[in-house]
Amino acid sequence: MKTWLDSWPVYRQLTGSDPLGRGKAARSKATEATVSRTATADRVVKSVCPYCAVGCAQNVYVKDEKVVQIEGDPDSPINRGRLCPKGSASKQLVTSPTRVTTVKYRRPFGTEWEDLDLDTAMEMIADRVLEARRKGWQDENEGKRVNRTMGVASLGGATLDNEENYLMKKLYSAMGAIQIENQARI
Amino acid sequence: MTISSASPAFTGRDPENRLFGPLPDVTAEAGYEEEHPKRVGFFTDTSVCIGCKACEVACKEWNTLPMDDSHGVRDALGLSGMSYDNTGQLGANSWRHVAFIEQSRAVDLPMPTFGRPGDDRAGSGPSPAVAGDDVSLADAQQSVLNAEALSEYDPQTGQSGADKQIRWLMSSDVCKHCTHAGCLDVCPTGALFRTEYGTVVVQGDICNGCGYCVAACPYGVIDQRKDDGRVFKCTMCYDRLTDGLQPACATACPTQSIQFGDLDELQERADARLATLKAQGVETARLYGRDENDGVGGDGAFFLLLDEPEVYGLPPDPIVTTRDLPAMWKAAGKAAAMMIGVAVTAVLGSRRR
Amino acid sequence: MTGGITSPGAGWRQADQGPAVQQRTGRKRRHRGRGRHRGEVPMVEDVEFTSYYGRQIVKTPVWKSPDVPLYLFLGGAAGSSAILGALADLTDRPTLTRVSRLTAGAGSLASVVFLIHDLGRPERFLHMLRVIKPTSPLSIGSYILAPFSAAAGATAAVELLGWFPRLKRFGGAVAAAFGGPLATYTGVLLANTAVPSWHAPHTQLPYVFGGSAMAAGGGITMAFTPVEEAGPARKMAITGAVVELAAMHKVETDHGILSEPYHEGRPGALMRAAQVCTAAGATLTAVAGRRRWGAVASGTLLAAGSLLTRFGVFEAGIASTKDPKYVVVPQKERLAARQQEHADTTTR
Amino acid sequence: MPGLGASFGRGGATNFLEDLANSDCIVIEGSNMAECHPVGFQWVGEAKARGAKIIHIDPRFTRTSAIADLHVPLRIGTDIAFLGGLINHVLSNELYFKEYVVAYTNAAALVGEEFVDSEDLDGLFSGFDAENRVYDEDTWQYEFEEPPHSGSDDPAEAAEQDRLEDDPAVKKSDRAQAAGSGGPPIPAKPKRDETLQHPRTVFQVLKRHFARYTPEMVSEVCGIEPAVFHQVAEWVTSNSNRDRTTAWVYSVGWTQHSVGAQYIRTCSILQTLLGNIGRPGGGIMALRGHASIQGSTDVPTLFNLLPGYLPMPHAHQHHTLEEYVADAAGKGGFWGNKPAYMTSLLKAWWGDAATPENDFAFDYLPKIDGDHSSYRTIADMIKGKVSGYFLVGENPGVGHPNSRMNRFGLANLDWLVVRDLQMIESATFWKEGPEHETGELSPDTIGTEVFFMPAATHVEKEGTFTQTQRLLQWRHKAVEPPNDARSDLWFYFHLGRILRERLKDSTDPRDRPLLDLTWDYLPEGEHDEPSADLVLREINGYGPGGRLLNSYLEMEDDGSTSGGCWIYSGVYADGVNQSARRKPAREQGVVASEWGWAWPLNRRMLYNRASADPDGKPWSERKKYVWWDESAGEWTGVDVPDFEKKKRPDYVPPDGAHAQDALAGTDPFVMQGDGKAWLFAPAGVVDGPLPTHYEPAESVVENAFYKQQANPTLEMIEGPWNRANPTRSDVYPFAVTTYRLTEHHTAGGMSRTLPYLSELQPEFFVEVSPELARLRGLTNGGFATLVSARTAVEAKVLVTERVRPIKLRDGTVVHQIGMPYHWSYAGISTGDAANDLLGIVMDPNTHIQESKVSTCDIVAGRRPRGPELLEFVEAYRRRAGVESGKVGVNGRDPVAAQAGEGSTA
Repeated sequence: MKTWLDSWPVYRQLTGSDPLGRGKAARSKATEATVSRTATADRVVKSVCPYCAVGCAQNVYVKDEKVVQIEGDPDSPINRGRLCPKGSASKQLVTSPTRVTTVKYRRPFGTEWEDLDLDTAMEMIADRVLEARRKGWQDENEGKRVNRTMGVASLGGATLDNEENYLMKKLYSAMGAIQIENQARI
Repeated sequence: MTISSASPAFTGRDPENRLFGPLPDVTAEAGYEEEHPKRVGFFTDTSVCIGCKACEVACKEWNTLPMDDSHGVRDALGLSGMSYDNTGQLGANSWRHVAFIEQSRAVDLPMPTFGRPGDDRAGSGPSPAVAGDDVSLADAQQSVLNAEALSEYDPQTGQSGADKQIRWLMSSDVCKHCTHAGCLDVCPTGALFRTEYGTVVVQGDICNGCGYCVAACPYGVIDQRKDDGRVFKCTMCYDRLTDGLQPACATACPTQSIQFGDLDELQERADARLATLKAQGVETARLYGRDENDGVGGDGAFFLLLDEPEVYGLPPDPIVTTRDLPAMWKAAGKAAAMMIGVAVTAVLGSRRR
Repeated sequence: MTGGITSPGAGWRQADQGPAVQQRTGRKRRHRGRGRHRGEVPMVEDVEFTSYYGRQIVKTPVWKSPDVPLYLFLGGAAGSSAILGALADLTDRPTLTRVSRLTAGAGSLASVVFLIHDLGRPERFLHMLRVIKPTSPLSIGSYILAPFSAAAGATAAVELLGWFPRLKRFGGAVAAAFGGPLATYTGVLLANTAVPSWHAPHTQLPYVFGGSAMAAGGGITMAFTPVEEAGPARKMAITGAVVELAAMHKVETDHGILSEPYHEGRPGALMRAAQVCTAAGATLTAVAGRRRWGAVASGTLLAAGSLLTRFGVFEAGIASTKDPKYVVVPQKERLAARQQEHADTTTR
Repeated sequence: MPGLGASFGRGGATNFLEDLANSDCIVIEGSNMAECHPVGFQWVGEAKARGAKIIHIDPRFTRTSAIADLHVPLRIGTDIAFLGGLINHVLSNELYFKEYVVAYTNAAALVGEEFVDSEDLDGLFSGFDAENRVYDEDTWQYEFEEPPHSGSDDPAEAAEQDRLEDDPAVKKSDRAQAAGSGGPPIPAKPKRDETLQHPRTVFQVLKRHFARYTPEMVSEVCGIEPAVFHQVAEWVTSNSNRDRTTAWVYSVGWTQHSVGAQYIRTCSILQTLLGNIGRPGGGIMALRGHASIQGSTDVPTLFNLLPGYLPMPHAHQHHTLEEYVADAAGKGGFWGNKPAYMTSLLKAWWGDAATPENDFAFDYLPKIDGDHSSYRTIADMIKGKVSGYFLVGENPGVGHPNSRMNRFGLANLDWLVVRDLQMIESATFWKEGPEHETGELSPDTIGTEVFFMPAATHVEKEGTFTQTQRLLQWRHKAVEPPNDARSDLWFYFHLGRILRERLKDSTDPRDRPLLDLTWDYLPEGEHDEPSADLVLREINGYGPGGRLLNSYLEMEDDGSTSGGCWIYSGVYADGVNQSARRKPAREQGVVASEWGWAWPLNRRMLYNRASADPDGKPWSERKKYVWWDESAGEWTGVDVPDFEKKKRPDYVPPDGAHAQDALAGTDPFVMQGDGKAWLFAPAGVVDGPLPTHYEPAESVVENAFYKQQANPTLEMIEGPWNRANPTRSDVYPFAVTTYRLTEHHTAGGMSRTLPYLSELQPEFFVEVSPELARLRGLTNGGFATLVSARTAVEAKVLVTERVRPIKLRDGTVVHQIGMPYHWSYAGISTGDAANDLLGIVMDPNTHIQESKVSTCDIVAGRRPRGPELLEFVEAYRRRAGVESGKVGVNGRDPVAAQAGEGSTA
């Protein structure tokens, strides 16, 4: 009975320290159970913002293998835990419902996207790279040895890691592709 | 203790300032025992705001608020035409709102005079006796302030060319978490309540969408989300506070325009900042919501502004409506008595058939 | 565009054009307060201000129309009817008693329906009884409305069904006890807000609503009661109408710029119509209230007048939220007056 | 970037963001720092709170200007005139830092007798080849102390090398950018006159060159009142001396011009004269626009570079490894070790297959022989010369100038692979876009096969970004990417794996480079994700026995070491991933050296030897940073010295010394052949040894300095889809500039798709002054149409005094329009694409386009829809006397298409 009555805020008003019912007496069950997403995260992973080049350090909170919060890392000497609106939106960047997470394929002269298996897509791309490489191959140009292909070109964005850029340049150079460019030019 | 006897709302006797006036410990007044945390708040120093809106996004990310347009219409988009402000106002979906005000004035004075080229006014800084380690290096660099620069310091104003000054005021508005909060006072369900941190928060599991708080807020902060029915506003990240974190907006703010902390400490900081600006000749600087003698007993979130409050869309002298409530109850009581009187007179004054 | 700013170090003007559709209110306004405050409050000659792109400062109440004006009207009519019903019962006016009880019962139930319908989460109506807050007119109102509607509703039901005659009297008395507060608390409900033109007349609105309630309750019961038994109803109606008109006049004239919305636009038209109906209804009651057609016509006019008053007051408040001048000008005057006062005391 | 590289020896920002707090004056020019780098801007705020003066020089009054003490609204594209004016002011009033200038710059060097300045040739320097529109740099050389060294002892071969340097094909291939780490090569040290009096000293040449850049001239060209100019000059010069320092901050507001590299050169000259380089609170802060732009040039995916700014081998010059490294043979400075860096790179790539016998597989590398940069490639695509294209996190259909031309390029490919997070415009060009509206493109005519490959976000993969101050920071992986989304590392690793499997039985020599590639990155996990850590180790490099190198100083040219990017060598020093260090800032010194890792060798401030005087003592107590500790016999300070630790300040190189040994103890610019900062660039900048004001390619004003209107060497791409607006045309009478907003990111793929960012800037708009609004009847919030010779776009209008017309001395009023470029048709927040309006002309040094200034017309109302749009734009072209811009099928040149050019697919 006491417990039941105690769950009625009016009773708490009448008996407690908050007669006007504006504070302690008015607290709800959900309020009492309040807990921060940061407190229940399984782990905090150290990362870096992908937008501009200031290089703000980020803390990525992960719960059940989902990103639940991204915010500035206060340890960083550069951003001291702060983020701009884009950096602050980077959780949305990761969890966006409009993100496309499966392979899409448009056949020549096609009018719609089609679905494609990832492995199949990789094999098809490899076929096309070899063919384009062959088609555009030059042993020489204007009498000078060039051993390259003009059939394959590439343009990368500047959210590529150093490691990715390195592997790209290495692979492209080995296959003889030279028209390899990056956002850095823009 | 009964409610009516305890209630200054009915009696009008309010020696403890429960309805109006300065209230040193609002948290205790709300029933929290001695051990409660100190009251926390925001000090928003608009003189260093760069209008980046990180506060708005960080707030929405943390609180998962819906997208809306400058009139608060959910899931709508459209250019407002109000400088760079496409948020428009505080509301159910926007708990931080950065205002943008463009102003200009002609400069009819000649440019300030300056010394002959080659004049070297520098090199007068004191050199620390021992300067080998990092700290003293930083100190040495910090110790030589450019006095001339400080005297001409005018935040958010750029002399643009020789003839014109342009001022682009930017200010991040937020719920004021008033000492005397109209929304909280009028809420009939207890959905709005004061937390142990002295902040004012809506309990989503309680609110029944009566909308009274919307009409009662003198700042026009709280609003109803139409499709949901309930009202929403800034919680000062109540959940984060329970984890010892700062609110999302203050955490993100790149220039520390939004500062979070214990209210008394923030007030001290703000007073010092105002004094500095005044000393530098920034006559338009003033604190807003800092004064505990104002109409709401002072704000938990207060501001340093560079122009009149209404220029930013803020009321110049807000007063919590509850201040006048005893008078209203009295009038209502009298009017009700009058009704009885009239009815009795009417009945007694009519001949019975 | 060139509206100056009254800050120290002025000369700033707003550099942007503002949105094409929205007009900035940077107009000069002369305070024309003729109320009793005159003389106490130093005159502020010119109040100029620049708003934020003409945007409103306080929020427009989300209360829906016609739900809330109807609630105000029905609650008022029911409240005054309940009082009349109890007194008629005591003085043995069976028809008047019956009509009054039915009016109170129907009115109270309908008003509860409208109140619940206005909630964003109607299923949580009972949360209204979760706390009791003297600082919240709606909380107190809930504790008035709940017993009133229970009592009035039960009394009306019993009246219709003819059971438990003794309980009937008790129920009627309970309803009558809560009837007055129900009719006048709604004035506090509106006044205890930041809505400028509701808050300013905060001591007058309860009288407006009380008077209006009597006019409506009297009018309605008069229309349904044989003229020979309806004397009290007529008297209450006429007195109510006079109170309503008198109080409303003060609302419309005492508050300077904040009285303005009661004159202008749609709320102004509603108020004028209300006054015409109420005045005509009262006059007609006096002149022809003792005739059947007269009772019906004047009762209808009085009820309509009361209804229009509720709509008018409601909409005037709404209008006062939409233009920032209603927030800024009075507040700046207040500030200036305070500074003046401060200056006076310090120079003394 | 060549502007900085040619001046100081490295292309990176000289200082770091946090150091801005130590500035006494900060000039932000060519950057809108508060809007584009808000979090970095906190350090400007810090400086301001300490009393620093903040000056913002920008055509528009922005959120940066609002915080600045002074906003200088100069006319778009006139920064060289303004900075030149400051240089003239400094020189003619003797306000330069004399001891610094004499000791640390090439001011005292003598320029050869053949050099003729642009002052005497009306805007051209000596050596201009009008036919090829390139300079022969021979006449710009120093007068040498001794006969020039050469890679070869044989004079005939040296002459041959020289000749090759001047081959237009070599020049077009962007040699300048190779100065990213290591200044341009010079054959020997110059003669010097330490009194600076000799008329051919760099100092005197400089004085004469800038004599015409008077405050009045600045006023006429830039539209800045002399009083404002003097205010800037006063603040900058009074805050540049032993005790005080001034920092300059720039960004793409400088690089995206047809004379972009020279903008940076002008600033470099000024900052060098003022003695602000290599000192705390000084320097030139280059703000990169994206997470790893700096990284993308250090480890380049650029056609002309190999990792570490080693040039891509050129077909006309580099037939062998020996020829490739020849220019380093006689060289002073750290470039002297080029053979070691290159050999280590080849060993990293081809491992055991790279042997001394096969020239360390040097011949495996493909060779370039011209300009293969992005826009050329797009033009080639339209001509059907390119079969396949990879777009990896890039959206040229929105983000590149003349995006219309870019879309035509995509429409003529055989296949396209797009790797991105969202369905961006460059992936949907075949079914949507402005050209579908006008009927110029349709799915029926586009044979391009498109693969959209979902990418992983930054939290779904690990690796390093190199941010704007050359700092590498390791990101740990937080979660697995969803569904088919994969890292780019995964994609390229597995593509390589599949290609190698396909070719494993090949005997074709052209497949050897692929088959011999070291390609073992231990894929693991459910997705077979290759190890980014192993890649970083490879980049760092290994010594004998698989020991990780501690620094590039350990690299050898005999094949005993490997290393994928020599400037990053040391990131795995002591076998520890230094870039993953996250020691909290509050637990370490002001420089925070234990947070991440900066190249080179964790030096946070470059050239910091210059923070001490020639004797090695700090210039002042207040500005001490790195100094010589006589008792310890080494350099010390708060940062890692950017100098050989044990080299005494009084060290004088012996005759015949090589590489770093050839630099004296007073040569702080260790990557330069002569150890000095270059006021005059005898090499390394292709459009002149000194900066000169030219009007933009599209300008509404005549060049007031010289007859030469625009950069004589600027690069253009011809075609119906890239018509140029005639200069000073009444038909296109207004100047327009493009820029970003805080609330969006570049082409919008990472911001217009997100609700919280979209709502903050929901629609494409342009900013105009009230004067222009009146002139053209534009209303705030209404629509306007902007027209160029390329196309027309519509935008909402913001009328604001923050944009102001510039009144020139002759009374001409130049109206300027501001146009953010984030929008296109996809995503949540949409609008026309600003970049559709722009044409492509490029800086000859960098091949970066001039997107910061062009011309257009603006009229009230919305643009015509459908085919009417084409007629509308064509009518403008006719009026302006511009060739027709009508295109054939898929955007091909109508004439060329008739002749059978173009994709056959």
